[in-house]
Amino acid sequence: MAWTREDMAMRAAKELKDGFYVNLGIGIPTMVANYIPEGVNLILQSENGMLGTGPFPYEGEADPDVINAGKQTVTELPETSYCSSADSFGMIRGGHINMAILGAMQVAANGDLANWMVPGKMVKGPGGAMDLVAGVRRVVVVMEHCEKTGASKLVTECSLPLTGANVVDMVITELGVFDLARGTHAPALLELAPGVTVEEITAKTQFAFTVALT
Amino acid sequence: MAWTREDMAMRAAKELKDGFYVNLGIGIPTMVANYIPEGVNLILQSENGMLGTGPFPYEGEADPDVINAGKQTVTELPETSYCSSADSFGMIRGGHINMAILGAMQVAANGDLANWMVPGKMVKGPGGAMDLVAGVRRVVVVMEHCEKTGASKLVTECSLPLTGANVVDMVITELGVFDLARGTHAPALLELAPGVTVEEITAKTQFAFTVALT
Amino acid sequence: MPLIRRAVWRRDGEANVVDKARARAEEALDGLLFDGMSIMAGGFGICGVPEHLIAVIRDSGVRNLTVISNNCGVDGAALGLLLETGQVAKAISSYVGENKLFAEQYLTGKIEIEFNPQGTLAERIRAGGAGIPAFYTRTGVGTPLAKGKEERTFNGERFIMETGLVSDLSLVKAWKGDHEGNLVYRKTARNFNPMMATAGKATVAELEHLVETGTLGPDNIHTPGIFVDRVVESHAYPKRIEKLYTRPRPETAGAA
Amino acid sequence: MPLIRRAVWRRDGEANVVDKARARAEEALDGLLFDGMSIMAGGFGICGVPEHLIAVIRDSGVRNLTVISNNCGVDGAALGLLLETGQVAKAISSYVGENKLFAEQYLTGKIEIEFNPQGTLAERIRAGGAGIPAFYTRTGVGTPLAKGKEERTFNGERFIMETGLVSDLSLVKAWKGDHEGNLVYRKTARNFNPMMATAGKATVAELEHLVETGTLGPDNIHTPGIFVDRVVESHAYPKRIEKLYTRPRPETAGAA
Repeated sequence: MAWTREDMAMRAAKELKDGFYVNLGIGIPTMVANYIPEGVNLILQSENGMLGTGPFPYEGEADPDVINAGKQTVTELPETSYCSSADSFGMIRGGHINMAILGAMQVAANGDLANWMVPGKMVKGPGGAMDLVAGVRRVVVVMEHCEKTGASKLVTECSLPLTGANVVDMVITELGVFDLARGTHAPALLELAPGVTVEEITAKTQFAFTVALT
Repeated sequence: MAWTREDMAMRAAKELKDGFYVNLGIGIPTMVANYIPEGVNLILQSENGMLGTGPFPYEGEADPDVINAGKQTVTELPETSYCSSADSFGMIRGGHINMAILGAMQVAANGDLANWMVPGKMVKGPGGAMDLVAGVRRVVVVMEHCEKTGASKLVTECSLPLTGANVVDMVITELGVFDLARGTHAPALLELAPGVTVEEITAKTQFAFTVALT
Repeated sequence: MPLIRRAVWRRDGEANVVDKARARAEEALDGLLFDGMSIMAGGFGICGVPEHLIAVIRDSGVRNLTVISNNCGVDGAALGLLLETGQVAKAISSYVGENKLFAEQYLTGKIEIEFNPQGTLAERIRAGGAGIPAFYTRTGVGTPLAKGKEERTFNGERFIMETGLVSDLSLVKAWKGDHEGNLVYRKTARNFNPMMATAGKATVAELEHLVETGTLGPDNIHTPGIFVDRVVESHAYPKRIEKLYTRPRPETAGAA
Repeated sequence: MPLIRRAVWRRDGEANVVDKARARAEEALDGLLFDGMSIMAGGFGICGVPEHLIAVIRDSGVRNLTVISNNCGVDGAALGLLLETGQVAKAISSYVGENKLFAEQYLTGKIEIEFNPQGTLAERIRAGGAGIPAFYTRTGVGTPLAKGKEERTFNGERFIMETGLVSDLSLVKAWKGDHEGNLVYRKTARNFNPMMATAGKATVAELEHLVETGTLGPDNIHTPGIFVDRVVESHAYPKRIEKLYTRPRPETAGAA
């Protein structure tokens, strides 16, 4: 009854506005591109130096020199331009990207985000995530509500090393949507997935929140 | 008997080495390009964003979009590339230019240089001169030895606002050549123009110097 | 400003083009001007200057401007236009040597000038556009332009801190631009334009040629459209030359 | 290194070309390698990596290297080659997710990693090449990567100070290059290469195509020759793909 991965991507896509420049992370965020609403015209940025990222190539047409930040082969569009990593992160750090949609391991009530390492276990490095959460004007997280262990990923305080402090505007999980407002007010529950109750989402959410269903 | 302007340019040109990237200032420094020694292959930079500056165009062939830092029309060469002002000064500040040859109003014994303003009288602004003297590996000044009033321009201490502190490697005037070594040792007189005596140049030079004629 | 862009992902490369292009310079600046604003304008001397956009600013009568530009043009051209009308309160520039009116207004206290070394000015603008609030440079250390600036030593060498610069409006001049706002500059007319395009809260580009999106070559674009809000093609480009230098053609037109 | 360049002014555009090109990758690195040196290598994943030059470094046996690169390649390719041989003592990188050996050597303490956010790494390298010893960024504020770094407030916002990076040797991969060392990159293979070219005490470029000087187009050059000491054309480029993603061609090949 909770949202599927496709549903989550579709819900995130509703956050996109006409004229946006958008950076999409790996996983569900990448799928958001498949659900851009009609009438919303936007341009996708890949932080490895591509502005105007197109869809995956047709079979047999992949160009090894045209990849996105997830290292997946993609394609060029008429408006595409390439730039160096320094120029690309100038766009990001300088606040020129309207929205980033990305995954997370933990999100805290105050808008803190953790997604780059699990001490002693997983070392991948921050990649471009720290730059994105620090520089992009609006940051939307799309992730599973709980870990496989059942522990909530929406926490009072992140136990994992931070990617950014007070950076998350919104969290979308399979159970619902929270407005975090970068910690400027307490988390607010905006939406519930079909069949999910406030009781259920409260039980699976570590942080306290207000209910502001619309 | 002292050097002509052409002689001074010719003398400065002897400082150029094979493989150098060189920035030439306005006036006599520009003329240095006419006296590059045989076997010395170099590339001229104009700080407004041109690497590989060619000679003045033939009559009737000037391109308003191809100018040097003195705003004179110039020409392109096969190896020419254009860049932004930020990238151009990245070359300069980053130490990638081997030599700058420029004019000055005053040069002090410690390698200080003044050439951008006379308080209350002349306001032109620093242009690229401060960046050049701060960033270029070797700075050669070519200028008249004295002002029209007769006052020496080779001074104990600059009375005019500085362009750079401890930045001048060598000074060439119509009377001779001094090694300043950016103030790491006392000024040393290296050469005299034909017919000029140590007495004459001493009389016209405010700072003290050692004589190291070669 | 309305931001109108293209759909890029779903439509298999066949995007529904919407347009940053405006028909006239006045339209391109519509709603963007106000008294007391800061304006960056590209150009080196009179090369690569958004002259038609500057003329619109003159005609608008907007006042008390802070202009950020390497030069302030020359008498009667480029930003010189705004000096004549007394619209400029302050200039951040590196060089005013070819502008008598500028020097005169400065010496009589009618205009404030903040002199920046040319490379520092370029880097401050780049920093502003790239979200860098401050950086250190060796340029200007020990000079009057270091006055009031923090000095700091790295690896035994002295540096001063300079801050990033942004503008309320950046005006740039490009050779070619497309409907998405991708820009290409021509030769030394590039100069300050690329950085200024990134540092404006709004950025408007004056083009010699408006071209179809997709024709500029994705590896050759100097300013990506993300930095540009509107473009306008300006006709009538009999470009002027500030200092014409030539040499006689050799008698025997040999290898050259 | 011998620096051999062209005469440009006296000869009416007919320059006596001398050449930065070397015939083999070994020659291009001759005399430039030593134990304990720092090496920057361009590339994002296995895209835009100077792979032939890296193979020369592996074969040279030079040890105790500090490598500066966004990734360390993948197992068995790119900088992964130098991990296998234990030549790397330290890496400054943003991401090692696709390299098991790297992660393993890190977790067992065989290799030191300094993690940088990707944009901070890119900017540190640009700063190093542009003579900027330090700058401030909001990236990483409040995270473990801010530890030990100076924090400072500008306009009420928190920033941390990051320093410029240079290398003893920068290896870059370009699509085309000429005999003066002017370089053009292709599509997303550009990535870190342009900044690294500026930040090497010596810079060597591996080219897919060595072209005649004067054919690249002066407005289209990404890395001017001033930053490049030697170039070498490397043949045999069956480029690999790290993550091949495709979609089926539509049944009816319509407007796409």
